[in-house]
Amino acid sequence: MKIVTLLKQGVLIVRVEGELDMHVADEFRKLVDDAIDSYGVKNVILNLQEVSFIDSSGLGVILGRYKRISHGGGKLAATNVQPQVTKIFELSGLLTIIKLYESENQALTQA
Amino acid sequence: MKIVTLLKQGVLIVRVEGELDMHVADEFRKLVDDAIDSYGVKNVILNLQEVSFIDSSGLGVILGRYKRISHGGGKLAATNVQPQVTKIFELSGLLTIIKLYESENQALTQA
Amino acid sequence: MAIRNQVKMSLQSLSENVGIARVTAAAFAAQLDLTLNEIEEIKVAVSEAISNSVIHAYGNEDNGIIEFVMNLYDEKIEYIIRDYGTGIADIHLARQPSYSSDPERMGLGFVFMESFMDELDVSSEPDQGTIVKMAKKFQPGAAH
Amino acid sequence: MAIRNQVKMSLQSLSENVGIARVTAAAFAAQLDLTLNEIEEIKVAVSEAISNSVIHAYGNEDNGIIEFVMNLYDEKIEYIIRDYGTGIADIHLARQPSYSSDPERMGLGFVFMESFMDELDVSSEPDQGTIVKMAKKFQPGAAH
Ligand SMILES: Nc1ncnc2c1ncn2[C@@H]1O[C@H](COP(=O)(O)OP(=O)(O)O)[C@@H](O)[C@H]1O
Ligand SMILES: Nc1ncnc2c1ncn2[C@@H]1O[C@H](COP(=O)(O)OP(=O)(O)O)[C@@H](O)[C@H]1O
Repeated sequence: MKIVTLLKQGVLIVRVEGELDMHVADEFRKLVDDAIDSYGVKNVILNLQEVSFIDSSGLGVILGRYKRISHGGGKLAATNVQPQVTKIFELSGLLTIIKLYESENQALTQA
Repeated sequence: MKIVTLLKQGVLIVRVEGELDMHVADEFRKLVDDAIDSYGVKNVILNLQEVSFIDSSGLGVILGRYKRISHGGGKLAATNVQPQVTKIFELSGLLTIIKLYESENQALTQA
Repeated sequence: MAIRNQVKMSLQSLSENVGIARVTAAAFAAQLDLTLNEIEEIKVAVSEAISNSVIHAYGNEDNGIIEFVMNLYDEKIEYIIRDYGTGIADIHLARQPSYSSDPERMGLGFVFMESFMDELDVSSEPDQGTIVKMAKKFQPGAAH
Repeated sequence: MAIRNQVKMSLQSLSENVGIARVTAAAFAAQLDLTLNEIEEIKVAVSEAISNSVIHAYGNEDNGIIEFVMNLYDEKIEYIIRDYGTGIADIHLARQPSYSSDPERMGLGFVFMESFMDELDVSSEPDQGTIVKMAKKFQPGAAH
């Protein structure tokens, strides 16, 4: 798994690449939490374009980030989500709390 | 493995897709031999653009086609060969008898 | 029903091996003309079962053994995941959506296995271990 | 040298399983920061060894068993392929470039195993079977 973080219009963008399963869950959590702390932001966009696989361990760590962010009054969105990942989001009920957008810019303007 | 055969300027073009190992070797042999018979051609170009893997079983069946074709006075060329496949061709010594070209058209004009 | 192909694996309970099992499960399924979507479903279901053995059965200790058997029949493809870990005291409870013994986890593993496969059978004995058996049916003739 | 990860497989001697073994070998190697080229080399070497068991050891009969063990050490990754088939009477001869007992084949299997791996060890007993052990070394610290 690889992660790139950057700031766009005051929002933290996290671009993820790889398979989001239990093997990478801890690292993912740490990298995202560190980025939130060091940039000092409230809102986060996960760009999942290069995430080809997710299971309930991957969902769990995304839900954990959602809880942390919403606790601080922020919002979490996901963009560029591949169909098989969207299906997992749907089935899990996560779509009721995390909105999906087609692109980072769409998320930035509409979120 | 998938194979598409067509005729270009009297030469049989065989476009191969998949992994050329012992599992597909028999089928590959049969499909190419049938195409040579039904088109009644002497010269054959193998387009290997979509061949991502080859081992000695795959080489063996290509060498077998070479022998058959050259026996009838024809030539065999390969085009669009991926680097890892080129390496296997090199190591095997097959490059001394089968020429590689960058494209079907290059093979048609230069062979 | 005769087994047409069988591949057995034995894996250490390391998180690295979840992905290796998933890839092998997909390669085993690739003998059939399944859709990409069906292959993805198999990958998720297998990932959940193997992850459960690593996390719950062996509590993330890396010296547990997970046995993973893949069977191809005429009309179904079957995956059996077996561990020799803690076991599950109440299987009915464990299979409830959102139930997890770990507050950090979502309790969706069995939900995904059930949604993505056509058959799911769980048997377990506390302190002996757990066997998860799941299968996907397909049209006969889908084999390459 | 301590084993850091081990995956064992048991495969029927079916040509389908050559590709499955290859994919699993590559997934096992993906724990390391190897180059794509090195992964390709491992795939070819494993493909040759498993094909040999299917073709030579079991004469394309599908009821032979091939055991395939993958070991990860600190500085090398090892693949062991074992069958219980015909065995090799003269290993030295068998390993000669271009030697094949089958006129239709190229006799390049052992050549590729040797070129693509850093260690190759073959032991065999006629009618008992064959063990091929091969390893690729890497820089310590290449593990993810
Ligand atoms: N192989 C196993 N060994 C022991 N307990 C298990 C095993 N698989 C599942 N369980 C138990 O069943 C519960 C539900 O599993 P699951 O639906 O996969 O959700 P989760 O993994 O998120 O907890 C787990 O929390 C655990 O208590
Ligand atoms: N697992 C095996 N069991 C029995 N014989 C084998 C085995 N592997 C190799 N051999 C013998 O060694 C010879 C050389 O093998 P190899 O270099 O792979 O070439 P090829 O497979 O093209 O014959 C084979 O022709 C065969 O006689």
